[in-house]
Amino acid sequence: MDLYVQVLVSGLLLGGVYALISIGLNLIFGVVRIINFAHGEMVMLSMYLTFWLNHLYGLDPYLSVIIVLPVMFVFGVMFQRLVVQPILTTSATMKIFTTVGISLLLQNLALIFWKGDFRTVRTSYSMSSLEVLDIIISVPRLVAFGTALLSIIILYAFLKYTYVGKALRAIVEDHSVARLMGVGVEKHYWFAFGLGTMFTALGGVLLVPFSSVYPTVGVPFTLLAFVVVVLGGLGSMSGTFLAGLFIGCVESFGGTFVSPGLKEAIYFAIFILVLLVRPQGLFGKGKGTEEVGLK
Amino acid sequence: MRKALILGLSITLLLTTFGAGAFGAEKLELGALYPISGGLALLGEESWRGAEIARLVRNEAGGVAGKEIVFAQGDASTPSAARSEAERLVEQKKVAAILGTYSSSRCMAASEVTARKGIVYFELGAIANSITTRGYKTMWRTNPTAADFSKAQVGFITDWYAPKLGKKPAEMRVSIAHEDSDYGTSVADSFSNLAKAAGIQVVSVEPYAANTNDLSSVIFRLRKADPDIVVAVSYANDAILLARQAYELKLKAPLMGTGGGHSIQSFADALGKEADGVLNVDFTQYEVNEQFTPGLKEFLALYKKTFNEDPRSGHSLANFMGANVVFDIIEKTGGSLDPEKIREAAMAVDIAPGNTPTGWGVKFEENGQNVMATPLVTQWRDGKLVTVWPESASVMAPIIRE
Amino acid sequence: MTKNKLYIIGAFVFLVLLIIPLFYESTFVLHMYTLIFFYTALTAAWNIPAFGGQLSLGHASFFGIGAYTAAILYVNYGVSPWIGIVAAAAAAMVGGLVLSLPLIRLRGPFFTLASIAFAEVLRMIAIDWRSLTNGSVGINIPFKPSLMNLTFQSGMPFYYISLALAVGVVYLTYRIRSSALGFHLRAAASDDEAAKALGVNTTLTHFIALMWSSGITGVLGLFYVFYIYVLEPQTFFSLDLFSLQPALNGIIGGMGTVWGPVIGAILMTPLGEFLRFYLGTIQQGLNFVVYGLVLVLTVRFIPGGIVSLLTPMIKRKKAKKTANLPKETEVA
Amino acid sequence: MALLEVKQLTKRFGGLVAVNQMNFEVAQGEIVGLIGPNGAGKTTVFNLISGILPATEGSIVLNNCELSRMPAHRRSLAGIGRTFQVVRPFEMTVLENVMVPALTRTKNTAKARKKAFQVLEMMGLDELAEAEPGNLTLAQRKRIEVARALATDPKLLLLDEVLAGLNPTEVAENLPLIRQVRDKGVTIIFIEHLMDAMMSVSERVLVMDQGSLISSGTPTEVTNDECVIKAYLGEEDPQC
Repeated sequence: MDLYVQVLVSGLLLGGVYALISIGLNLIFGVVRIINFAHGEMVMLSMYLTFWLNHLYGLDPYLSVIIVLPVMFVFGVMFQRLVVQPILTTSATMKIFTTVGISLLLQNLALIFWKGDFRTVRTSYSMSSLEVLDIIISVPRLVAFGTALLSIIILYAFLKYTYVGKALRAIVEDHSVARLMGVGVEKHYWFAFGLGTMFTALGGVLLVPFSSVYPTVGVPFTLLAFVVVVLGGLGSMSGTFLAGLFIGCVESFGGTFVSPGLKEAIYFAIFILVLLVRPQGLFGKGKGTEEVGLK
Repeated sequence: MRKALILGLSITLLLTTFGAGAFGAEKLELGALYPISGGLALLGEESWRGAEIARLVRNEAGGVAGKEIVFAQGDASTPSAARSEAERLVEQKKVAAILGTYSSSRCMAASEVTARKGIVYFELGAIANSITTRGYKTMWRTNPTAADFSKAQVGFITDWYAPKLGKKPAEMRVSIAHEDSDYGTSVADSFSNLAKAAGIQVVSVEPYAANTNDLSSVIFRLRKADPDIVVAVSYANDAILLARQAYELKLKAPLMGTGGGHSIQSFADALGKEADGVLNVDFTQYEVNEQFTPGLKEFLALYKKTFNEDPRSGHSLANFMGANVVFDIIEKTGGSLDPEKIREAAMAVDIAPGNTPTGWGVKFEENGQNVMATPLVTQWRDGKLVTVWPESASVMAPIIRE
Repeated sequence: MTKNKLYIIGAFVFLVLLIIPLFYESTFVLHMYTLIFFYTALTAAWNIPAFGGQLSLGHASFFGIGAYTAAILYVNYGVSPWIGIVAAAAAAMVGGLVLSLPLIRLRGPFFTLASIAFAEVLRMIAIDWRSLTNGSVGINIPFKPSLMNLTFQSGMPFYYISLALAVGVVYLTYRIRSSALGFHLRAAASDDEAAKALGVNTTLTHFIALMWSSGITGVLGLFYVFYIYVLEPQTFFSLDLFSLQPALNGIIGGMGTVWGPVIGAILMTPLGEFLRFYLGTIQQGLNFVVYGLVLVLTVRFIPGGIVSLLTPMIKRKKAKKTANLPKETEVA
Repeated sequence: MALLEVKQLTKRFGGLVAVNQMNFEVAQGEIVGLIGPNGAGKTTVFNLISGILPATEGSIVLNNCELSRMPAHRRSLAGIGRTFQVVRPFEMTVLENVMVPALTRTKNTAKARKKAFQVLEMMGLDELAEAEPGNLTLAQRKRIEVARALATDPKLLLLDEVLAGLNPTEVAENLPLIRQVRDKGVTIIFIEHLMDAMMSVSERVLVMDQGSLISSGTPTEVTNDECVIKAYLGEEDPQC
């Protein structure tokens, strides 16, 4: 019995970070309608940034958000302006391949500048853990989970109560209706991109205390984030959060009780199955899906 | 536009055809095939550095059979790239032999090419057993095999660890956690077979994907299996992750690594003092009894001079040693790389253990395998990877951390 | 250029390709050509669903299924790879069938994502199911040269085999494109709803295209494994090598056209190889940086692929034909 | 015996009722106009009949054959042809555009090509066969749209504003085509905003407002119907 609870806790903690990284994708994908295959590289860049701030200036990873988040926001905006803007009117294929190219570019620039070494940041809390009723809870993972939860609540409030947030939500639901309602759809792209990148970067920062940094560290996150977004439902923040936790638990339970080597396979299979049976996602309302290719 | 395109296409095809010009040779050109891009780039390059130092030293001393050694470098970033690169090195660069490769799967693909062309292949670092069991007459390997690694691990467990716990080998419970590429799988298989043959209980085998960011499920499974020791076969990233999560999730059994992932400096950097006590079986590392490894000090100095930093793992040393063996063999054939002459010279080599920078002896079997090369058991102690077993090579006695 | 002239040029190029091995002993050159032909065939097969606008990034799944089926039959049961062709095609088509299930409901980007996930699932299964696939260690094709075993001492037979495959598959895609299937695929790509309203069963159309494509890709997997001798999951289900690469060739050459894949494969295959050994050895990763740039810039500035640089010529020619017609004025 | 029988046809999008309990019949050989103010649900009715959208409720019977559960392409095979309000030519030549539907009737490309040519000749487009639709005028593209629908050999043809956006000369040129098509034995329902054109061609007119059928009859009857006038003026009238 203890084992089940332990596996559950471990899965939930993992899922928190997944949710955070995926929320960023959901914003970008939902608003700009682009499949960004370089999403994992944004995680990678923010991790490197955190690492270097720590390595060169001794800045604590958690404190480094003051610098990493604004920098990555600007990076996201630049990415939108320079890379995404020019290809907005082209087909989905072209968008996919542009971002695949960018992903290849960023990974290998990282390799050139920072080499293939596995770099880690070691802090006093890196490997500390709490023990509650025989259940072990890793401190940095708990912090990551708590921060993820908190920032998702903040994002939720932002989307719900501010004008810009409402506009973003309208765009996610339906581009043409938003346009009819007088929302300048394209005007919000850069902001959505910046904001999405910032949340993704926060996920990256929170990973650093317990995960190595290397050029290809972001690769698994790209597909993972898409799985979470699709399961959670496009445009649904709470759905993405739940889906993130769900995938974390699938990974944890599948890895423990089926086979560690098959844990990704299990959630990919669930992903395909969900696309088949319920393309609007497990928790989604099915809005805006028509435009991006779901029937 | 259309004309330009047709022109462009023709030029591409022409380049493909004629770009492959021949290469003049007063030099001795050898192919140096390592993964220097892609996922294995780090240790691939580290391996190449060892061979490169051997080449520089040898050239300074007048080369091999009076010829200057030149490396034609190839990038075996993937197994199929290894195959392409082997073709290119042999056909375009006209190399008469290839050395390399660090990665077993790259070696397998590349040496299939050379075997069919009757070109000699020297493996200096990849450990998969199958490399020298295919029966190719042109395949030579200077470093120990996966089976040798397992032998060392089983030996350590039965001779030192079991008595320490006050158990008989048959009472020992061992788990294996391995990354699931060919490297981890074949090494784990080899260990599992040898351990069972020695009467040790293998209580669980846990394969996992090396590029994962969470190994808690592996730890949970290991906790459930409750072994006395966990043998891990890992690359760099997963070695760190496994050790970190084992500590975090309070896995009782000590870890014993197998090869590169656990001996690279970044492992100790990442774990800090929690790395203390982690065991590993690997090629010869730098904290070793110098009586056993003549020439190691000089190598370290050369390394520092050439690359302006300390070696990142023992891979460079193993390749340095191996390249020297190769150069000696070629010296004896008078610079010829004819497979028959190489065979004659190679089979004549007989060096007892404790006479090379890695401490390995050299004696080739019919299948091309050096049977006198043995990996050593090391342990992280205060941020240094010290050799602890066997006694002849050790600088400290092993400990078991509580 | 008239059609006849084109045929003559085509026949000439083909003849030159036929006799190249007679003058070139260098198997590296043969190897490069073999790779080019091979990728031409692979890209052309990938391109069949692309006629219908479906972008698959999971073709490695069919490739791997075909390769594994044939290799297991050959190594474990001694079935000649020539007979294995049927099994490889059939098994890959079953894979295509599974992937086509989501197709009933998915379009565009979601199909692409599903196809990637599908190939990844297969890769992990191939690693895990060791009793069948021998896991990551993989399967070696024993070196027993004979035509029946599809194993040869020299590189020349594979040069001709891959040339035949390239010509055959490209011809097949040409036939498909000008058949009812091709028309319906292009219609579906251009406007799915309008096509349906005109009686085109677009779901079935996409399905048939995927069947052709997966079957052919499976057969190519078979030939590739007998060419490279070693079969293991990381390579044969590789996203980079057999899912992205054919897609990349197709897009750079011109997706959904007959000649796009040919041009793409001829340009990109040597580029990848040359970049690797000229730049990759200077500085780790530099080759991929250039590759990524080529990709981004091509998509940005020649979105229709290199083939689209040709079509204005053809259009101008056709426009001349229609120029003497009275032009009606547009009011809308 | 009616060619098309529509009963209780209803379409709801969430809370919005786009088409509400429509009942009507169309006899073999009729030319029926479908009019109504913007947003009345006319195009939705076409989408429901042609199967582009599934109906929420109701039945659609063509020649004693129930269509409402069939996918769009089967309805086309059953004899329903349609055009789209916004012209949607495929990215291929005019001839190839018309070959697409012809190829759903035969797999033989030569036969399909011949058939497509015949239709193009009838529509006066044969000289533009090799042109790309993108380079043509709107009037020409609208004709391609009709030609494509005709190449399916429809029993019932649904024309959605084929005259909209054309100048008076073009309207005058295209108008006779509608009768000409009918004379080949094709029954026609068409949506049109140009009242004059509508009234001159149609034999019977159906009027929709806010998803419901509010009137039907000959052009003269309909134009004198108070409900229709009020609907166009936007007044609410509980009796209608």
